[in-house]
Amino acid sequence: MDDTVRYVSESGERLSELPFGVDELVSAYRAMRRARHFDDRAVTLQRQGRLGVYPLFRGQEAAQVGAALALSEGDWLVPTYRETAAAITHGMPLSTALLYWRAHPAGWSFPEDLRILPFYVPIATQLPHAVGLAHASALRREGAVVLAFVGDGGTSEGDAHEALNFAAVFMAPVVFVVQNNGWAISVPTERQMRNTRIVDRAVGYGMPGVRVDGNDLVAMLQVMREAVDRARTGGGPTLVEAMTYRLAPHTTSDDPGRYRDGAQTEERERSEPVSRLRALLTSQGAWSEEAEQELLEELKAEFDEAVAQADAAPEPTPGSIVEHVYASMGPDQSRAWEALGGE
Amino acid sequence: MDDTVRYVSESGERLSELPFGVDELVSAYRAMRRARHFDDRAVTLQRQGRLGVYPLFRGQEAAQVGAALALSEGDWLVPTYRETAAAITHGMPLSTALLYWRAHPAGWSFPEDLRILPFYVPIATQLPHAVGLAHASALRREGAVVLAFVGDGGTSEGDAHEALNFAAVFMAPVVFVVQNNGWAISVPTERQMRNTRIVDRAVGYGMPGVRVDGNDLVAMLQVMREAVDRARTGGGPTLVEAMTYRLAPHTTSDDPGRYRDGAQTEERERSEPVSRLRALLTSQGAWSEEAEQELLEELKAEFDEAVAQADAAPEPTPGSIVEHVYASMGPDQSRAWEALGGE
Amino acid sequence: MASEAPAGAVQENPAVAQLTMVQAINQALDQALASDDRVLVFGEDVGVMGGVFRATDGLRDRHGAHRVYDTPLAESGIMGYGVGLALAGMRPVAEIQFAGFLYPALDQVLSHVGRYRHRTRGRFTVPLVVRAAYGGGVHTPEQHADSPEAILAQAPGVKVVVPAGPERAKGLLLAAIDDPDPVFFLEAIKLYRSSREPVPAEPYRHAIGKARVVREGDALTLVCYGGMVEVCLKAADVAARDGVSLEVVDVETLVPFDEETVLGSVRKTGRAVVVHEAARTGGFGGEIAARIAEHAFYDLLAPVARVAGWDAPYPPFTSVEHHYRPDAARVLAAVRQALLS
Amino acid sequence: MASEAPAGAVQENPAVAQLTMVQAINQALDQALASDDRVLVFGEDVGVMGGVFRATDGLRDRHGAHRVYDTPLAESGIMGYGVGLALAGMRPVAEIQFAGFLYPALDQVLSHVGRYRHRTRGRFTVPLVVRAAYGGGVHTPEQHADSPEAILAQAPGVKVVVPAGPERAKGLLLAAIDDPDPVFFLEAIKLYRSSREPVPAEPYRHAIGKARVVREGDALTLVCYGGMVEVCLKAADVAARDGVSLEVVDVETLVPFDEETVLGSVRKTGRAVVVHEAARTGGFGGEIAARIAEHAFYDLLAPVARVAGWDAPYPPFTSVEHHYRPDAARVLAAVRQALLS
Ligand SMILES: Cc1ncc(C[n+]2csc(CCOP(=O)(O)OP(=O)(O)O)c2C)c(N)n1
Ligand SMILES: Cc1ncc(C[n+]2csc(CCOP(=O)(O)OP(=O)(O)O)c2C)c(N)n1
Ligand SMILES: [Mg+2]
Ligand SMILES: [Mg+2]
Repeated sequence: MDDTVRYVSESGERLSELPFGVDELVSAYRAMRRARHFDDRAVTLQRQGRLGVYPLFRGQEAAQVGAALALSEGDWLVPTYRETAAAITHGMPLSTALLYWRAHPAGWSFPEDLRILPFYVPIATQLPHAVGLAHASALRREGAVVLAFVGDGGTSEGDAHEALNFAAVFMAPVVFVVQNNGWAISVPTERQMRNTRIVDRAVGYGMPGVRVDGNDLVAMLQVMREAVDRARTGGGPTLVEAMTYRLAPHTTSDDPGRYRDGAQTEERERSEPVSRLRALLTSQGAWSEEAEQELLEELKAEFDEAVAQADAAPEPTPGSIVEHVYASMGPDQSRAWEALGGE
Repeated sequence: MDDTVRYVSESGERLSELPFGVDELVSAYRAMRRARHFDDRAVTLQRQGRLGVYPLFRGQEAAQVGAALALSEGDWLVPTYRETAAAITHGMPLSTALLYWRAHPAGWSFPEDLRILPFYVPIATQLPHAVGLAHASALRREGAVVLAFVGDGGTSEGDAHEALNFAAVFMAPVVFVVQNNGWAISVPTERQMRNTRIVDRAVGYGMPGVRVDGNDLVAMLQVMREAVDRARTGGGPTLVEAMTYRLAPHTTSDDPGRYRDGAQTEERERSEPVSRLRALLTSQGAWSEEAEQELLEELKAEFDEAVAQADAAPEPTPGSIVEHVYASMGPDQSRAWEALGGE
Repeated sequence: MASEAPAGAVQENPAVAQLTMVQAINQALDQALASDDRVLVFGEDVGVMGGVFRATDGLRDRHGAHRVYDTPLAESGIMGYGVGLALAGMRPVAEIQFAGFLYPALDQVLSHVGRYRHRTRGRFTVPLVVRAAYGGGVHTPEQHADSPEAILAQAPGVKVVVPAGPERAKGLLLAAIDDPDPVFFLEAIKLYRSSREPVPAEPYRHAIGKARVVREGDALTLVCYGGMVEVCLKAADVAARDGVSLEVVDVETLVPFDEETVLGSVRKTGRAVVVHEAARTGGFGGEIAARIAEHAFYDLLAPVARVAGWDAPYPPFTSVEHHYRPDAARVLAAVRQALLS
Repeated sequence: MASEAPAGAVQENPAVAQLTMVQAINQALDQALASDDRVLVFGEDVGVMGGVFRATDGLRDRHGAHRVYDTPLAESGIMGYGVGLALAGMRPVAEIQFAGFLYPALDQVLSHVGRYRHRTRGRFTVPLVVRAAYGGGVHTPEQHADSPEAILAQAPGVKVVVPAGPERAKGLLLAAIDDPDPVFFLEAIKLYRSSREPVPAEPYRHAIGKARVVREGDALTLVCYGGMVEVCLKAADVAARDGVSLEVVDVETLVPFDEETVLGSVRKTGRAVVVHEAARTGGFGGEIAARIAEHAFYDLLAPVARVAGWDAPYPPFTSVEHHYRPDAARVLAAVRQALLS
């Protein structure tokens, strides 16, 4: 059964009536292209030793950007380490993102008005947090919706299950987006679970489930708008399975040659989301090579500026290690702070 | 949709062709009646201070006995605290069961040939163990199948999810029986999960799921035989949801008056499994009041004998506290053992 | 149990009432719910049933099912959900039925509860309170008598409070709910109903992070907390009959640890015995003893001894269980030994 | 990394080879798999990929996909599944990628791994080995540098082993796999590839439960384990240049703790500094210091000091990370202080 929601073919042809106007798609394209540019440049910085271990998102731009664009300003984004594309789309300054992946404290203290939780490393542990955030929003009738990401591998963790169940029981306004990118480091989805249709779990929790072509920005945005809307209007949580592919290594430290065939990845490059949407827009006369070049210049300038800002962040002091352990330093932290040279 | 497997109506009428001969049903009835007798007597002992906290299983005899009877001798039973009925059906000596619930060490060291894991208190944690046991059996081509129990409440724990997924991925020969008895202490299934059809989770894991009237011994035994057979012949795990009802308090320490209506429980007494099967057998001329009385005499004698055996178990020494921490006592245990008076 | 006076006897409002510890806790929760909208109380069986120990008895009726409610049976979910509520600015108070059932939630505790403020440099904080019943002595079923405070205490960023009776419990719990940091609040099962004590009806707060000298003496300091405080006081009573004057310090807050008060006492008496019911090896007593031995080194007249659970799981076997948990006799044996030095 | 010699260089069979710690571990696993059918190796990414640190490199090819395999991404599942295999009589060896990812598995560890033998009076046992990479010093991402040994060490019934280099790691791992009890085997990430050492090609076993004097001295004893052993040895080298002779004891097995060897050394030197990289409060150093202070009381010339991670989460911030983990300078500062006393 192929119930995957899709509006645009792999080669960028329109398969059915588009639910959005072309302007909206152009700005979505710009956001995706911006994310791709960030990713490419981040990898370069990492190779230069100017970022730490960096988890690339190449190939997942539509899933992330499409999901993030469905949010309103007051909505929350709960990302894993993979979701830098979603984060910068939902308003994270590029310099913050860079400093984050530079493991610099200035990148970890997000601006007060940014409704994004910090990137999560311990797999699936963010999901119960998303439910708590969402339930709080509902209890206070705030109207804010929470978008929570998790990977295919992450769905195996107990926390994923507990969070989905809590969300359903509390009818919390949260949308779970599983980016099924085929891999959890070296483990393919087929060895992660027996039924690789993650969407089939939705019925068990008593929530709607949707499988969507996560490399089709149009489909992703449409599915997410419906889900966000449902959440906002009291309809409770939705499980969205976004079918995508991790084109890059797991992180800059990973060597995928140890576990997967390069040819397979090549093959998958053909359905990558950025060129797919570009093909659609180009065929509709809404995008051109010149527009692309102009955009790239803009993105380059923006990124350069962000790097400059990031570089200007003052180095943390050793004493900062024991700051922010508690609201006010306990005696053990104070002693440590002095030993570390204070300041 | 009512897809619940059922052969016998609540009042004991045959709804369709029975899959077993009457002899088999008579011995199943005897096993159920034996369990009921154990439960009743155990409660009395508990009131006399001769057992510790005891988790009654009244109302769940068919689910437990039916499941256990589907096992062969070399198969494993993995119980929660609730499954004394299943355990004594799968060969646990009554005296062992009594000593267990007396919290006496002699009841915790099961006979070597008994393929039953000890009763589990931390909810759902037994399920991954069951998968490991089952996978070991498969890896060694032993042919042994594992029957693992969990409650409706227990399905909310992360371990339940992880275990079901592992079982499916490894195609482990394990049958999961969820006894959906309506309650997790004071929390009804409707507040435990949004979709109370636990069987609907099976598809997500990629395993067969069956909902069965857990108070219908015939249905239970039939469904379990199929599932055990599938597991034994390489067909992998099954999720069985046995619909039953906890007629008794959660344990002898619980006061259900705090959270549920006695009238509702009365109502549920009408569909309790022991009298249902008795009605069926009686209507078929396979059981009589005399047979019942004779059986009760037997059960009484057997139980009295078990109590006598249990009473004869020697009291543990204080030093036993630090025995069996490791295969051989470490220096800290040795020191403690001496302080405790040794022996 | 239904015959107990409704714990939150605020309506009658006597200035002081004789309450059990569980009633004092109930009253603190009641008052916190009444005075701060952001307070939510949740966990397994805390709603309709009022908690397996009745700590939340009546609260759902008084404050509504949207403020006091049952969760599904999943401790990691409870903890993580509580973190989310706290991140959203609520003041969540989660109940974990027994401290041994904190174990499934430890990933949330160790990865997030204690770490969130630090990793986000104060941008996000987790003012979460987690209450859990701990310890033995009342013949609970297997795995219902654990004392896992040392696990929590080794996690930087969380506070660990263990009240020793009704009056302290109420003031500390109200302080914990106000605290900007996560507080684990371990309630000794043995103390829930063992005795009553005058508890002021008005809300009041006790400072977190301070140890208390609960009995003065000069021969030796007993350092203890939670359920062991009454044991140590009893030991001190017995010793007093023999003319030996023991000082008893209730640590009360394990983290942040109040070294000053503990060291002050030991410097005065010159001797210390540390008492807890968790197993000795790796228990929090090691931390306390190490601090005393390091910082009161020149004042010590005898080695710092520890009286603790034996190095074995809390025994599930009824007839020997009482040999595991330290009692006055075992404390006194250690005292005698220390006084010989 | 692909250029490293295949670690299980058994086929060439030189009597001794220069191996890194990760290669020595790989060799131990290889030999255990070869000699005992019951041994199974599993975890996240251990199969096809050979482990994120390559500890299981090549093992799947050599021993088959039914003996060395990937599991789903779920640590509690891995631990509980491993318990089940062990109950069935297998000799499971689970890998948890990083020690911080033991946290989701702690319920299984605390409720079952350490308790099964005790609660069933020896009827059921759990001869499970759990390997996990721990500690910092190599700029791993956030939450990849934890040192949770104190959590494991407070759980009666489990053994905790922390090897300090290639030769020890191989012998201890083979002993752990043979051990009838569960063993947590914590491998310092910093040591995986930092140096090579001659490792006998044949299988051999080192006794679990024994500490080792790795350097003799008379002025003070440094007590340490795992990644801190090389730090302490370096400190001892530096001190030696100043004519100060430090003894270094590698605890190696935290539980069961070898008090005899540690006390023997401290009784001789009269001074001790305990070193670990976990945060100080609640770290296992408290236990060690408490034991020394109690049992070597009359031989101590100075307070027992601890050098440890600061009381904060391991900082995820690259440029300050190295201030957290103890180094030779910090050890020497504590030594100097102790020698003044
Ligand atoms: C609790 C935990 N276990 C293991 C890891 C190590 N780890 C990091 S990413 C990863 C794979 C995650 O796969 P998936 O959820 O599919 O997300 P993706 O990386 O594909 O975005 C693993 C095993 C971790 N970070 N946390
Ligand atoms: C990890 C854990 N959390 C909480 C408990 C306390 N507890 C014991 S039984 C129970 C309810 C279990 O309900 P269910 O799984 O439906 O089984 P039933 O009692 O109905 O057989 C709870 C919450 C526990 N034993 N373990
Ligand atoms: Mg993935
Ligand atoms: Mg139930």
